[in-house]
Amino acid sequence: MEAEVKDQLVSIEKPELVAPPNWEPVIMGILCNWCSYAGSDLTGTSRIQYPPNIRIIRVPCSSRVDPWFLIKSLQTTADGVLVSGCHPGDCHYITGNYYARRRFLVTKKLLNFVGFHENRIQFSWVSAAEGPKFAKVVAKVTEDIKKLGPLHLYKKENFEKK
Amino acid sequence: MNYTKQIQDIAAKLFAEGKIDVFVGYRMNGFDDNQVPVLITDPQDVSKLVFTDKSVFNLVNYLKTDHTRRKRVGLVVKGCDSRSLNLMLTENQMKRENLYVVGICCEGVVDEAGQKMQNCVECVVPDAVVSDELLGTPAGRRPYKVNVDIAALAEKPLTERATYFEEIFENCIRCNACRHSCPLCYCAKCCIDQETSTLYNGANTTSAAFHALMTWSLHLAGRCVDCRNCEKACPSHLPLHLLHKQNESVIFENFQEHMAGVIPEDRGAFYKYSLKDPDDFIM
Amino acid sequence: MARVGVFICFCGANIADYVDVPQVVEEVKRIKEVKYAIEYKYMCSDPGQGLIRDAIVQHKLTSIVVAACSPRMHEKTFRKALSDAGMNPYLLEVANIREHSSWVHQKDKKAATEKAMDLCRMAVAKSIANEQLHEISVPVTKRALVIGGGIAGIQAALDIADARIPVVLVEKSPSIGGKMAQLDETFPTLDCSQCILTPKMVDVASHPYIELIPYAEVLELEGFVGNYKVKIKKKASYVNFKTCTGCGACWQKCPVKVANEYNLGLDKRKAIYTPFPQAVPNKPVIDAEHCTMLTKGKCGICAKVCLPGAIDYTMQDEIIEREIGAVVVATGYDMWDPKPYEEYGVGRFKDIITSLEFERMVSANGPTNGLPIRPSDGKVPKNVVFIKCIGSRDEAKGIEYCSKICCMYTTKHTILLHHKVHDSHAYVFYMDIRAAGKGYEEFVKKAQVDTGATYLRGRVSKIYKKGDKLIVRGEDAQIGQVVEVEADMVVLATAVIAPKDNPDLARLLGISYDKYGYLSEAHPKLRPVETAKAGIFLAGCTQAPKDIPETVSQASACAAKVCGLFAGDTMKKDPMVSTINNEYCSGCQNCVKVCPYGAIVTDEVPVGHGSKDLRTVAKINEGVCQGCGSCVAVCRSMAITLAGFTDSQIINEIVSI
Amino acid sequence: MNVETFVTDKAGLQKFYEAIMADRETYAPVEKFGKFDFKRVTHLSECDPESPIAKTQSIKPLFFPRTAKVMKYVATSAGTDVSEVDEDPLAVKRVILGAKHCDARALQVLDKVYNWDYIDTDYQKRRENTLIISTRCDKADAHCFCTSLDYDVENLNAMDVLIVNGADGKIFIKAKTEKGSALLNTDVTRHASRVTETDAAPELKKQYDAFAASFRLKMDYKEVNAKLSKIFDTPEFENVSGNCISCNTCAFVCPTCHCFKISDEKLKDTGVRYKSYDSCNNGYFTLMAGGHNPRPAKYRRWRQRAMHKFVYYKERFGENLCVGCGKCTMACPVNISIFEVVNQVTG
Repeated sequence: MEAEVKDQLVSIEKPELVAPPNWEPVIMGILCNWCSYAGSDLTGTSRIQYPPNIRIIRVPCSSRVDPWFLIKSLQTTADGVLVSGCHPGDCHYITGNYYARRRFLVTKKLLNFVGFHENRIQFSWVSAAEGPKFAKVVAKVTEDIKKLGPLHLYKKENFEKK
Repeated sequence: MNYTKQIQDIAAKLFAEGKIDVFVGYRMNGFDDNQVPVLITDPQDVSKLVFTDKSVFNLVNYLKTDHTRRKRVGLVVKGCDSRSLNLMLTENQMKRENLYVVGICCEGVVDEAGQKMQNCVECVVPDAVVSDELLGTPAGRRPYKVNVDIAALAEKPLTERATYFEEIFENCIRCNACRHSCPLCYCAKCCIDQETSTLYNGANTTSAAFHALMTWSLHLAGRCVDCRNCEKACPSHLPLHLLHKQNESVIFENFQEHMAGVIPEDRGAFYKYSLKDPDDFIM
Repeated sequence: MARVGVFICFCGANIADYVDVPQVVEEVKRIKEVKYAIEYKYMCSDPGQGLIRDAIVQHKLTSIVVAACSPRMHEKTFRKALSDAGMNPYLLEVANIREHSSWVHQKDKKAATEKAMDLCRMAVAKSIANEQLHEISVPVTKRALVIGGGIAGIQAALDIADARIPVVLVEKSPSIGGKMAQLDETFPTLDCSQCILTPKMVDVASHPYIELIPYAEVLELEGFVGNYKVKIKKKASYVNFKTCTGCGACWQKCPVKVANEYNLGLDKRKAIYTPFPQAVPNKPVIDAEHCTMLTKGKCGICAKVCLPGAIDYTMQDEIIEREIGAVVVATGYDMWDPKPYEEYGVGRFKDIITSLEFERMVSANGPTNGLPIRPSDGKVPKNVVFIKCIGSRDEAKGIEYCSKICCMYTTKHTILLHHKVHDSHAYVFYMDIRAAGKGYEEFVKKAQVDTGATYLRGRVSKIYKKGDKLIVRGEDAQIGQVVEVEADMVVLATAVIAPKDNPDLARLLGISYDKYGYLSEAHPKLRPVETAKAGIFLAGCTQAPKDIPETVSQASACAAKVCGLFAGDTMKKDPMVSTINNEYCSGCQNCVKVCPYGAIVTDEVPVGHGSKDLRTVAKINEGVCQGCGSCVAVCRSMAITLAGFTDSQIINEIVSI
Repeated sequence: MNVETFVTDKAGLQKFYEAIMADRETYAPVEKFGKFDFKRVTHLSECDPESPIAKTQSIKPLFFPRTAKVMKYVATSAGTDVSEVDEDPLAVKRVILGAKHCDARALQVLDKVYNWDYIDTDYQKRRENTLIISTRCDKADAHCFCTSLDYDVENLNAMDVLIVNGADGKIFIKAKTEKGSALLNTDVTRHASRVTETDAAPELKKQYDAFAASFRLKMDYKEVNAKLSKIFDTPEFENVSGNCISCNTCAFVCPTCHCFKISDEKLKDTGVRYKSYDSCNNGYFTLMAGGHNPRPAKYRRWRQRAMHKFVYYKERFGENLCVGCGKCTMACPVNISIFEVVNQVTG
């Protein structure tokens, strides 16, 4: 789905709402400590450049990520979320990411079902060695979400009942 | 479908043998043909018990109230109810030996208008999966069908879905009847109500309602048995089943056809995993 | 009311060049809870840490945020600074503005600065919800379990025991010694294996700190580092070791003859036997499979001839338990069975033997009293062909890896052959000669000269019989021609493989193993003796093929690790663990289900104030908990909190930007 | 006071409504998911003033919103400044169409508690600025029992204007308050013809009697009230509350429940404080900081509910809190009827 309407960037879920000029999305990145956070550090030490829209939160394991972290982020500050953990089988805590993976799929589908564009909720497996991959992932996610325009659904500030 | 007689006899027998302290069933509401749940403690009252296709409410809900907890309970369960019972047993909410379960091979129940309820039309497990005594003739398991409303909505464009659900959450009055009427919402105190928790948000804004209902539906994902207690309880008539059925269908398709509470000792879909779980949605 | 101090690092130019640090300082100063904020060139330097220490005291700060490099880099450093200033070290939060901002947004200073501000806001918000945490100390049982009584197990056991730490040594066969006890001489020094091994075996038996449990297997291991409980099955030996004097009358009189494992079936032993003369303990056991008394109830001679009356046909397997703090796994290796080499006629031609069989033959206490003979006719072979890489480096028939020791022991075999049969000639078919190791290359060179053995580079294509000779046809790659060698005997240097029951053992210990069945180390380079499971270590060939010197050094390394683990009476542990709030716990036990460490158990608490009525709740063993948070995310009633990553902390981060 | 009364027909009533809507913010029953709730409307077509009582939420939220901002604050190192919420959206000149008379009555009762020791100015403003136009039911719902309570339904003056369906398509528009008369004296009634009270009276009486006769539920209020006040400790409460699942929805739909809770929501350095509904059926409603809970058991909460509705409020303010609208019963997932409850416990 394309969000560009007569060169004006609009919120894809609510085309009547136009994005402010030179609007930049905020992306909440939740990374597991052992693989993805280490990977993102490697991206830094290798000086690989990526878009500055992501804000990173460190958690011990992707299995620590409760779906409502994503919901809360989307409702408050974020226009999109990225959760990243260890590759299947590499989980520092043996099985954590397998449980996480199930929750992620259901959460993503549910949010999409109730009207969020699926690209607003993204996941990746990034190992401690995959600095370049992390940069690629962030670039991809940022690009995706820029297309979608600002997120307006159920935002705390502007959504009290009439 | 009418098991009034049998159920009255069973209840009477159980009281006579001193096997139970309370029997949970249905009685007529006294003015029209609708029924209400009843907790019978006095053997005299068993004659009040009825069971027809108007016996809609999922009685397993009563196993969490202080009127039945830690008592020997007899109760009537339909297919869906029995699945929720199964889960409550698995999740350690009561002892099986304290229960005498009258299972029904359910032919489907009807709403006030006399219409067969949609969840009964799409019912996969009509026969009670837990019971000490099974009434009716087992129909066996039926093939899984994706809920019609889900299918219809999935077709709709994103913007339409967004506005539709916004209306739903806007009309929620945050009375939490959905939660309290759900047999599987047995938590000592719901996370939504924990003033100390960061989830807590008592306000009745659309965003708060959204947050509460989403969290709720995710806590029931892979556990919801589609008894529709929540929907019947909702004073705003919100189509709450949409959220549950959506999760259910995703889980059924992707997680080895998981169906909540069908197999004893089988927990919700989020408390197990398979190496075969889909991974393609992850970069 | 929280009072947060924020310390922002230039990291020389690393941060300052790409992030407008002073501007960030101004921004964080606007936050209500921030009572002090300052920038500095190098926060990690001593003066930098000094700033933190002083500010904590001067400004009565309740939590600290350091905006600098990744917490994975200097979190410990700054925690130390906090505790030096008398503040709980876990009140620190690190905002990663180097790896996550200055280094990755070098082209856009404005954006990098804004991001740095947000990262600081997030860290401040999180730190407000930080709580004082205290390192958990777990008691340790200062006793080690060593599984396997080969040279690796023996060395590890002795080193640990010499440090006055009790050791339980479990060996599945009736005697310790392992493969090394089967060897004749050892490369590259050619000193006699028995001579250097047996004294160690005796030490083990006599060591006051070693409990030797031979003829036994490990059944079950539960618990966690420092606090394991192991179940061991002592197989019934039908001989009371306490009263047995090891006189040997029993096995001399025993009428039943059985193929002798120690000599790889080259000769016979009795149904009651000691595996080899120097066995430790030197007590016989009855082989229940073949003893007619135990199978048919006939015989009973050994009991008659045993003066101390040590024989007990009614003996049963016995399960014993030991509490231990650490485990050394040293289950050694097996030799690969060359059956797949049908073109060589393995199995059809008696005079094709494996290297270990050859080793037994030339061994002084071997079946042939040290003389190599042809199994077919008992004649002494003159021309002997040694073929290397049988199974090794052979994806088609065997395994991909190099077994590492074959090159050396084959060289050794040519020498031994030369010593025993002076007029013999050795032919060696090889792919490469891998002689990396102290004195190894010299050893090979010398052997070639001394023995005059013919080295042929190439694979053998087939072996066929001609009269009583074996014709070995192969290619000499150096001259590029097919060669045929008329051999009296062929010795196959078969590959080293992992013990077949390694996977089962790994499963019961809860450690991982590779596709060959070798047990996996925690890190191939930096943690080669640890496993992923704390308190379990690996020694010798159970991890990968090794020669004796390597095995012994790894065993000693294990010992050092164990001693380190047991250095204190308690072990310190990270306090980032989960705790349960009973008021909210509904006892559904889903957390129990998802915990990868079995750290969660159930507990009974009163239903209400002073009620006798009990309800089930979950309970977390903080000693076992590793702090992954799986349980927190599956707890619907939010009864579980993970210290350091509480819901409040994470939500604070989310809503702070 | 001379009571303005007009007569018109369906079309006339429509025009009457439209005329009112023209210069006033209007709230009327709007259907969503088969339920009617009072929402802001600009066209008569959007709403249905004749909405069935069983499916319609009360008008209470228009005076005591389900959620109201109490205050906003911004907290920075410069200090915390608390600001009044921008002007109350409900405190403007507005009119409510299609209010049920029990809802109107409920406000009359609520006024007492809102004007007691503490005067809730927001509520006051909303009341003053609102005209309530109410349609009298023609037939009682299975759960209604307004006529069995302590107020005179026929001559109720809780609404400003009462609409009554007379015989053969005649519709009476009757002023009930000064505000009402003032309204009817403007040209909003240009499509209706004025009738004298004496002419209208018999018709109105006829309609009311038919309505009053249609009740399934009847009780002797005086007796119930008298008995209840004496049987605080009756075990009957245990039985009647047996199948209650403490879902609180009764309180949320009740036109006279007025308990609330306070909650904050913080984002970055700004925060909002909300005041939202709460319910005494909620097990944690009375939980105190120390952990003590005077009403841990369900039956105690039910007793509180029944007693408050039928005894305590009457004692303190002279009015019965329950107005007999039956909304709680209609909403109750297990059809518990407060009517049955009080009758059962009073034997």
